[in-house]
Amino acid sequence: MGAGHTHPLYVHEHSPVHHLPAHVKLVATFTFTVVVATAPREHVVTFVVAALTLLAAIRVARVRLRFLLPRLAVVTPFLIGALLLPFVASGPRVDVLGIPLAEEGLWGGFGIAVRAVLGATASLLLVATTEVPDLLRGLERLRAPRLLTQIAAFMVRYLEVIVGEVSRQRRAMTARGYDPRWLWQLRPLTAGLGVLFVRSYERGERVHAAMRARGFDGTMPVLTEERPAGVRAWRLALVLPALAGLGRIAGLLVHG
Amino acid sequence: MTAAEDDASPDPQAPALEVADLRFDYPDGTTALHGIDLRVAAGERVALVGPNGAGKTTLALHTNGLLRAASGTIRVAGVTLADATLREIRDRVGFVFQDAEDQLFLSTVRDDVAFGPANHGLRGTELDARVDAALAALEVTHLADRAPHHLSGGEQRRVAIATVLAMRPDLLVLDEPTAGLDPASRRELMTTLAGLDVAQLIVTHDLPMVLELCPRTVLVDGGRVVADGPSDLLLRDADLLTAHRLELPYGLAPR
Amino acid sequence: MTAAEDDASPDPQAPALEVADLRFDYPDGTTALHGIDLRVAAGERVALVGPNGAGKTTLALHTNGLLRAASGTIRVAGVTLADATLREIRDRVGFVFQDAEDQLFLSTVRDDVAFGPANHGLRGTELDARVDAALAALEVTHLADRAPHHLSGGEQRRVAIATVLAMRPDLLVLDEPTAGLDPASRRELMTTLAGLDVAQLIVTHDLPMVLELCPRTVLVDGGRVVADGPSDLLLRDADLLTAHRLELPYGLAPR
Amino acid sequence: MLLAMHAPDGFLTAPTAIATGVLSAGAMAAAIRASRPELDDDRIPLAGVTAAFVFAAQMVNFPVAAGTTGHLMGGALAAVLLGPSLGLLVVAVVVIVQAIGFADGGLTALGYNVFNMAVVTALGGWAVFRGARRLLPATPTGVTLGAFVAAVASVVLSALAFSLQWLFGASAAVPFDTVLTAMLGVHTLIGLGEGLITAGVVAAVLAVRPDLVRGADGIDRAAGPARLPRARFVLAGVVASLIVAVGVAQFAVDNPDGLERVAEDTGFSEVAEDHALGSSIFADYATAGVGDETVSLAIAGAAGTLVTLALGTGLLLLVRDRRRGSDASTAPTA
Ligand SMILES: Nc1ncnc2c1ncn2[C@@H]1O[C@H](COP(=O)(O)OP(=O)(O)OP(=O)(O)O)[C@@H](O)[C@H]1O
Ligand SMILES: Nc1ncnc2c1ncn2[C@@H]1O[C@H](COP(=O)(O)OP(=O)(O)OP(=O)(O)O)[C@@H](O)[C@H]1O
Ligand SMILES: [Mg+2]
Ligand SMILES: [Mg+2]
Repeated sequence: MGAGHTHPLYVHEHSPVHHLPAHVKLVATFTFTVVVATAPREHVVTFVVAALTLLAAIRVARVRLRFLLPRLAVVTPFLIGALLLPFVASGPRVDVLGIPLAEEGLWGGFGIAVRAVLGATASLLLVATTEVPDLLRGLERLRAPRLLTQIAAFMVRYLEVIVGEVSRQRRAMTARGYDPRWLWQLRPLTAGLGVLFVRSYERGERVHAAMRARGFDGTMPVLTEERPAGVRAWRLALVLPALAGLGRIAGLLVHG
Repeated sequence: MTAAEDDASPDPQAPALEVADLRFDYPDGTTALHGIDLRVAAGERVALVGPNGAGKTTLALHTNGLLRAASGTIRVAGVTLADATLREIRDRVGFVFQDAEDQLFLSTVRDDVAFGPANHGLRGTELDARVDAALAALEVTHLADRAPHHLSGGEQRRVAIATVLAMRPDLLVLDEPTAGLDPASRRELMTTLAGLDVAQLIVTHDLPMVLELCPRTVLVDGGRVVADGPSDLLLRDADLLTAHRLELPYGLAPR
Repeated sequence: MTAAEDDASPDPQAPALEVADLRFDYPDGTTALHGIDLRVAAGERVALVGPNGAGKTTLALHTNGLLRAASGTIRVAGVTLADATLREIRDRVGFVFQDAEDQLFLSTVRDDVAFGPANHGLRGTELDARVDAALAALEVTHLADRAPHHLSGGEQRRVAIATVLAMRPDLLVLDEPTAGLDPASRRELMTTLAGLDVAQLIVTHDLPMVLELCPRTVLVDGGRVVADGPSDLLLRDADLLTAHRLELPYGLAPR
Repeated sequence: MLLAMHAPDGFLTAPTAIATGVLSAGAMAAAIRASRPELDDDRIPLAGVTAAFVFAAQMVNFPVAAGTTGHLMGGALAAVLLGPSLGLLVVAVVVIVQAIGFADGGLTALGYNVFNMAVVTALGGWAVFRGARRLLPATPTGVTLGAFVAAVASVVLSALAFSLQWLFGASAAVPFDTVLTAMLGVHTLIGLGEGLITAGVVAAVLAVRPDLVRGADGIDRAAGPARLPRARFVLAGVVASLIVAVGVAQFAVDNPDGLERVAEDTGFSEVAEDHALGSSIFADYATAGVGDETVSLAIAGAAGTLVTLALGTGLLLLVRDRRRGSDASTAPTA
């Protein structure tokens, strides 16, 4: 089950960013995205400063852009929408390379795209440098409700159980020539999903039983002591939102 | 059972396990146990055999309170299983699941072995000592930093036993410990079990192993104990075996 | 292999399986197969044995294209495995997973058995006839309307074989078919397999079964075939067995 | 694909993000309080498995119609399996972990993402489910059909909620009725897929482990397993969805990809004013409802009423169920 501790978005490295405590990084990332998401879209300076700061952070974290860029795919649906806006919006037009584009659409598309890309990149950097169980522990230290972190911890643990069951089931289906293309071929899939749920649940039950059999009472025992986050860690982490905030102020000055 | 007998403090002289008139129904109505009586003395090694669906796993899960019976009593080292003693019983009974993947859930072997003792409050050097001892007993010290799910079947099984051994149980319950092991791993496991100084209840279909390892065999079928006695006698009774869907492999069976 | 040999239409005289110089690395870099050569004649029954981690399952998964090798060729009934023939190969090779629960995923036995043939376009009475024949061959007709995961281990195994038999394969590949079965279910399964008129490749740790059921044994270790010959000869070679973590149970071994 | 789903940072204006964030946090706090009495050792793992299942299911796209794909939201499913409060929390956890641990959906977008995907689907779905169960027989078949209806409704409600938020907090100039039409059209079809999957899962779980289905309290198990007249069932669903799709939204899907469809449709838009930080909700409201203002307002009113009704009923049921749940004796640990 433990393989959930390394997931495809995590980059194994020993950078200063990797070594920051998870809750510190969570606060820094969240503050950064707030700054970016609330900046008026005309304040291009803010976005440029934020982007440069983020690029620097990525360098420090020793995460390659080649790794991050394809994973930005999560926002492509929204980028497609943003790209379409200039062509289809009405209102005053500007000519770009001879194509008349709606000015409002250009700004609207730019606003959606730049915030989505910067926000997603910041989140990706967080995930690339922090393992999921650490993130959950970070949330706990930030006083997220225990019920939620507990559900999340079980979810992460069982996710792998389910992915395992799914791949086994998929393999069994493929081995017997399953290749769904149409809605009516979904029936085995939905029936299979129900069986999958029960099997995952029962497997989860067994894992949970195994944990209870060894005295588990709902709280993970302390296996390795955690060190408290020092002032240095906070200072280092908060550089990211602080620079973005400076960019925000610069934006206000430049663009009024 | 009278209150006077209900001694909550463990008794080293008491039998490792006493099961009396245990009945159990699954939520869907299947009656899996129809009144089981079973006794395992301190330090004894007993085999629990029977056909598929006999109720072996169901019985085994009761020994550490993972299932709670509709009626009947369970006593482990003299402590009667009840809500108040559940934790203590789980300390005393080490349960090794049939599928090691169900049992190992942390990211390193060391963490997984430490999980149980840490749940009981052990910390620091005391915890480390306990873990090291368990790893050494199962000869898996060299695997301490590996990920459990990247180990071979035989290694996983040994680590799984180490995780429960680290809790210093009075009784070790193993559900089909040799299933899926190659013959050499099976033999190594048998040697390991033979060397452990703790009462063992071994659920298995591997009758040759029973003959070698367990002086005593309990045969269950249809949720009832149908025979209980020396393995040599019981497993040479061809009629009894046939009646309960068991047989010794060709070559071992009486000629 | 020349183009002339690459006949896409099946040939009843061709060997059921021909594997040549098969190499395979798992994505994490583990090399599981280092060049395997293997041939199973039409109608032949061959055992594939070896220690935990030898590469048996990996090899078996290749026979039906569930894993695709880095290099080497696989031919089933004369058809070479390639993207274009994948579907046809999956029709011809019936794969029975080690864990029957992995194989059965629908809510009734009948649906599950019908799944494969239906994927190949069979409908209506033709489909029903195919399903009935497979259920009858494995003697599980009475289970048709039950939920597969509520069956006993032995029943599940038989249903799992029925699901692939319904696809009329040229080759049946079984991964550890007797694991977890009680001795009587194991014996029944062996009788069933002995009665099936189709080539079989049986991956197993159950050497007594091999001796009874398979005239020929292939021994793999470390991703290579280390021995291939008559089971009687091979499994009586104590040195060979010991070298590859195998042994016959006490009583069967040569004295 | 769902536009309402996993929206990135800055997709709606800051006031909308904050307002929905407060609403979501409130709903989650209420749900935590409501589920506390019934939570024992065994229900948290069940919640965890359901969460993992929804999480995994969201990674799988299913074909909706000619080439359009969608994926499960899972709110109705979680509510039927676990009850509304725990169901809500489970999907909320999924959405939050996807944002924090997998960079899917913006951190500052959590307010509306949680609201649309967890709060609306779980509470709205539960309300519809309870209503449907009152009309349907108390048998496994009845529960399964109820789950189907609830799941379809939950997706449509989620689309309505998103459209309403767009009305108040669009970050780009697209009129409300265009968004609503596009969202409803595509999501009715996606809802059909959601309904089929939810019904399939609930039927299968009911058949094997009826004790795991919270929404099946008090059913007649002797009635036998859920029997769904396959062809008619699917046909009825298709017809119902088409009526909604054509009648309400006057929108037909002829585009291969649902999302592009929405993007295209919503793209044909007019100018709206800037939505800088601090612009009030009403200012946005006035500018977003360009075009045929009466129609927009009418639809907005109807949509708002629907969402509010469903949420209110869900909340009511949640509170009532909690009271009843705390009276009931605890189930044996097994
Ligand atoms: N979760 C369950 N729900 C309902 N019935 C069950 C469940 N688990 C087991 N049973 C039934 O209870 C009976 C006893 O099952 P159990 O698993 O204890 O058998 P077993 O002796 O361990 O068999 P095997 O050798 O196949 O492992 C069987 O009839 C089985 O079908
Ligand atoms: N998914 C995987 N990823 C990486 N390595 C794997 C994977 N599956 C198997 N291996 C490795 O490949 C090798 C062959 O494994 P395989 O499962 O084929 O062995 P086997 O002969 O079937 O063993 P067993 O008897 O234990 O079932 C082993 O070293 C194993 O650790
Ligand atoms: Mg068992
Ligand atoms: Mg194998």
